[in-house]
Amino acid sequence: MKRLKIAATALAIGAVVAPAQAEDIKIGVISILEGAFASLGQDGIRGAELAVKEAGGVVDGQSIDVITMSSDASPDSAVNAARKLIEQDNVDILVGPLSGSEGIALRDLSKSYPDITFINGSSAAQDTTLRDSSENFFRFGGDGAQWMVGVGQYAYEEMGYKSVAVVAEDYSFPYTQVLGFMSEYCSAGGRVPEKFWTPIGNKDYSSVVYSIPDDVDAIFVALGGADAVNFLTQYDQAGGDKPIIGGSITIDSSILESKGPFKNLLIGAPAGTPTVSDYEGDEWIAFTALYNEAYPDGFSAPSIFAHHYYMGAKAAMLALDEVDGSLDDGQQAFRAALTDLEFVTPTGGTMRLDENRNGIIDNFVTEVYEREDGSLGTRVVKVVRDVNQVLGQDPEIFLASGPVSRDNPSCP
Amino acid sequence: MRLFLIVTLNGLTLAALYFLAASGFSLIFGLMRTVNMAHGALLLLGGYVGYDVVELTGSWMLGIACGGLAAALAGAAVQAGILGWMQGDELRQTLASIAISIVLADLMLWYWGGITYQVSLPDILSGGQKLPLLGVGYANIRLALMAFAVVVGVMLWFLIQRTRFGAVIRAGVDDQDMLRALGFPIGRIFIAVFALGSALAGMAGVIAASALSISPGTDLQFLLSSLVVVIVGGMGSIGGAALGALLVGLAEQYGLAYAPTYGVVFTFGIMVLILAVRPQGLMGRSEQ
Amino acid sequence: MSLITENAVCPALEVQGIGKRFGGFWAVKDIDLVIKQGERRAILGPNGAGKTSLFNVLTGDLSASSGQVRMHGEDISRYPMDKRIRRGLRRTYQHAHLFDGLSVRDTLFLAVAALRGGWRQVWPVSQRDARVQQAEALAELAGLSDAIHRGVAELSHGQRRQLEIGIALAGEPRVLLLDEPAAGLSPAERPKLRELLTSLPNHITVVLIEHDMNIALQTSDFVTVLYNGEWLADGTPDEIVLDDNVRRVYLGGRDGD
Amino acid sequence: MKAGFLALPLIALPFVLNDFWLTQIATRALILGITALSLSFLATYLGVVSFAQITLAGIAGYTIAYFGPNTVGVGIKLPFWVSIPAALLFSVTAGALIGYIARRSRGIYAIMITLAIGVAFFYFTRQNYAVFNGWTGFSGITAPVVAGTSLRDPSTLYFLSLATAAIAVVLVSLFARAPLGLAIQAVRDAPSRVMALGIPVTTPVVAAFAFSGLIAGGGGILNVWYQERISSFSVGLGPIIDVLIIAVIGGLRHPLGAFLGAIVFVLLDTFAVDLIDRDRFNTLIGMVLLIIVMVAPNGLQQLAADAVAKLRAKEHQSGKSARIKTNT
Repeated sequence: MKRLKIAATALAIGAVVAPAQAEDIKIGVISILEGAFASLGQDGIRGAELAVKEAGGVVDGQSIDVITMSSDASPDSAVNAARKLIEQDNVDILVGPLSGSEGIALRDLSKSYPDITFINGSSAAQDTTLRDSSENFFRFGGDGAQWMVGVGQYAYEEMGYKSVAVVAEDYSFPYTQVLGFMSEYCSAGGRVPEKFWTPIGNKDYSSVVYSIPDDVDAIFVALGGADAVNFLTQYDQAGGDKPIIGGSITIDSSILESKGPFKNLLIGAPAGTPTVSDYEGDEWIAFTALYNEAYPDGFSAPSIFAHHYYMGAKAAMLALDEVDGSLDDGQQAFRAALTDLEFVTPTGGTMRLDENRNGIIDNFVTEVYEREDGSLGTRVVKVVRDVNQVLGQDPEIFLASGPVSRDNPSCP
Repeated sequence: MRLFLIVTLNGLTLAALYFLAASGFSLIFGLMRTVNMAHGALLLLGGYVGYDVVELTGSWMLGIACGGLAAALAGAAVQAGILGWMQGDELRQTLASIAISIVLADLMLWYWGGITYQVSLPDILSGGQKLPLLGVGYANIRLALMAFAVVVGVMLWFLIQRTRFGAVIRAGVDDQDMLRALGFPIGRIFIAVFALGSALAGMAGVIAASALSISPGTDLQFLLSSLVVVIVGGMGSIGGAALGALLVGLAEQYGLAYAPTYGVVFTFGIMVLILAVRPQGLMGRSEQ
Repeated sequence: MSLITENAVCPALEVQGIGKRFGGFWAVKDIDLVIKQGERRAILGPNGAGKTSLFNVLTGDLSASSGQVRMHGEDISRYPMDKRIRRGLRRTYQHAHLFDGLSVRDTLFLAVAALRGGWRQVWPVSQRDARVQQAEALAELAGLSDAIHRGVAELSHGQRRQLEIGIALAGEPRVLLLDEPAAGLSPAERPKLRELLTSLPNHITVVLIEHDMNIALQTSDFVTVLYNGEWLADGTPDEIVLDDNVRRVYLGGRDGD
Repeated sequence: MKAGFLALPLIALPFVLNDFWLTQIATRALILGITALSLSFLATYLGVVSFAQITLAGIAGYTIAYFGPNTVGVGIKLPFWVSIPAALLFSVTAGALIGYIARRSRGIYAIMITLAIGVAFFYFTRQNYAVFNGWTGFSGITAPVVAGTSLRDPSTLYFLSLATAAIAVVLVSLFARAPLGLAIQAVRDAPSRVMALGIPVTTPVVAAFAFSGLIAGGGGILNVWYQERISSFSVGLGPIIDVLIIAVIGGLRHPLGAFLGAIVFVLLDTFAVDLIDRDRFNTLIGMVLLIIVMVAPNGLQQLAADAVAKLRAKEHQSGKSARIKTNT
């Protein structure tokens, strides 16, 4: 039906602006719009649309058509969504997906569609670009390990935590986050005696709560959404008083704006993240204003997902502008433009890519504070600019330490 | 040893929550042989409504009542409008209730969004206290869970064993045709029982939202746990549901504490094992 | 291994002290029977006399609470049902659960294949297969030739009883237990059944539970009467009709006509 | 005659459809249909609704992934003429094992024990990294290249799926008429009576599940080539429910019902998002499913068959009813 309507509308308008219509550029956006991640996924879509809106929805006289498609967090559904966008909706550029395993799936898929350009949304698996990278898959953002840079050192040196227990979900994204935290924390001299890998979607963490050793100084929590809420509540109720160190999606605006008494636990907690809701930088304030204006029903500030989908779509718009909207010749010129692109991000740094087409990013160490109205926000305690994917280490040594897993890295 | 005792206590309190969630499922299953796959969705609905009411009025009890009422109305509508028309066709009912749960979940996502909700507790239940003996802090709400489970269990037992309505239900579990032949308005009885089972689910939803939290996906988790609890325990038996809840709650907590990697697999492994040996569940009566 | 000498010495069925208890209630108590090879024996008794329970214990549908069963001299008391069946013991069921989704021929084929082997075959059998031929012969024997391709669900009540007998005759039955084969049959169907019973080959021993006195007395050589789960009387049909005990409890004082 | 009527358009499809319609709709429907057929086979002939068919398909799929080329560095590479039989062997063996475990379960209990097996397998694949590579699973799986053509080629994969589907349908109808197939149906109708024939009930049940494992395994192999990946998500609750939906809306009474259900499901799954505002497509999917369940108790296949029969009856009767009208 909708297709018919679009066709009818196109025909009607066609008489007036026919040339522009004929050469529409289509951008497909894949995000999770169902299930537990739905509200995060919606914010991702907002980010991508915002970048297009910002450019007026037009590049060099060609209108930009954004087509969204939902996945359900599974790699299979992300691949199906991408295939439909490419083969049925004829998109030229894909932005997405949201989660790590989906990202690896689309990276693999991109090799079957050399004429389409894939730009990562917010998925942050390390291997998406580090190992087996694909010529037409770009990530204008970091991976989960990059997102933790600065926190390990801060926790050891500034906060004085000598030993930390880890509570994290049992899959690849938290593994990567733990790697980012530990590689810095362990080399600073800290120890991680115990790691608790819990199944995603776990409801009742009480037995984990009581298993946390008494002699650690803090708990590093890399849980997302409802899992973080459940763990923190139960830890609080059990009278737990160890300080918390947060993963990137443990402390995000989507969590801070959830309802419930557990939030007091988070006040003062440091975390690593590429996205800070209350960042005072001029670019971020302007970005937030733009976001709030466009989406009054969105979060009070863009989430990590809106931010990253925005950067992906923004890169596409800028590169399109550079090549005057031309995607001829298998998008070669467009991709060259993407590869050489440098732009100022909403966080004030300069986004550019490394040789694997992975972003060199700004990362923040933040802490949670209570606003005057009682709501929670995060503020920046440290900015680390120009974080690359090997975390500043020698690439060969970094690669040799192997892919992330439950036991890699380790410093008990 | 201390950890073992605490984990056991955790298992018991979780079992209490699972029992609350599964009791309504068991009731409906027991009388009508309806596998209500929308049970989780009704539970989530109750939780959301309960949250809104508590936020609006500040009364936790009112939140529980309204959560139960909302789920009861929805449940009655589902039985009267859809499932009742295919009574006796278990597979079709299963499928229809899956469809209903897909629609309900999507509509709830639309209305309440994807964020996580926690119901604020009344003062008496919030916070925790030092357990004597074990010397650790323990959440009041979790201790209260066990009391709720006992109260609900006893009330259900009384309803089923000691009231006229219960006698009708018991007769129906054994022989629906006989009940129909005796001239009972079986359609209306089914709607009433469905509403009652849904009300239990809705109230459990508010309690789950208070003790843990609710978000999209909670519906599936509680549906799965209720299925395991009821099937392992034996259908239509309140005692069976209690036993099943104990097994599942303890298995889950021991798994989480001592074998985190394969803990979840154990729960379902236990279910497979029990059903392989006793196809009708632990307390269920053989159908042959 | 000569069947004839064996049979000459041993009765077809020798039942000693058989009993079946449900809780505190004895459905069958302390029954002794000796049934000769090739005999036609009727077992009579009012409802609740324990006739079907006796069959259930003999075939292994239920385990005996006491006593012993020998068939052609072999103690089969502890054999599972399928082993007794392979030894040649067959029965029909009063309230038959037949395979409603299969045809008459497929049902009989399966009965033949179960005994002759080959039911595990995973590809279809040819029309000329010996077991198919045998199934068709059984259908003819049971008077179901016309209905052979019909689904079991479509059969009339009488045809279902005939199919029961057809199933029981598959393989090489030596002892046939028939549980009220005439129950529920229309008057028109009864003579056909009687004909079928009398046409059974002589080497098959037949034990018959029957309510219809006419069929029972006309098709049997010898009659045993049970009452309340216990033995009441034995005798030829003529003796039984005149037996005072039997007349009192079973015929209810009504004169045999 | 009837088969040719059906086969010709199916063979012509690759020459008519673009790659999207051919692969994403037609091939995907065939593959899902094959897996759903393994479910409707059990439901029709054994009378057991199994939620473990995705598990069986997944076992075959994981075998192909583990013993084939992949990009995750887990597994041993074997030639496809070894890995394909191995995949089918594993799915058949797993089917037999599930059948043995569930041999005494009927009705709702059979649903539950198979559901428990399916969910346990799902969590196991998610947690186990040594064999199943956990959450992420296997990606970058490429289909074998035979005579210079990749089996993943759109029309090659389509014809392969079509052939597999046809073989599966033929196998089901042959097996249903075989002695063991008859024994399976006999168990469905009256298990105790099967024992009274001297046939142990366990064997037909185990055989039925093993056979369903063969069909599901075929679907699982094709699926892993089609998706070029497999992970814990591929054997989760979502796909389990999907296959059940397909089998039931298609109708359990005829092998072709599974494929009819698969076409409807794939169209709905792919285009619901276009029909309705992009946010609420799950409501639409749920509603359509509900309506199908309500108006077509025996599935779409039966609905279509009834409609044809009614149409014919109407043609017959139109003359009669006209006469009756003049009488009144």
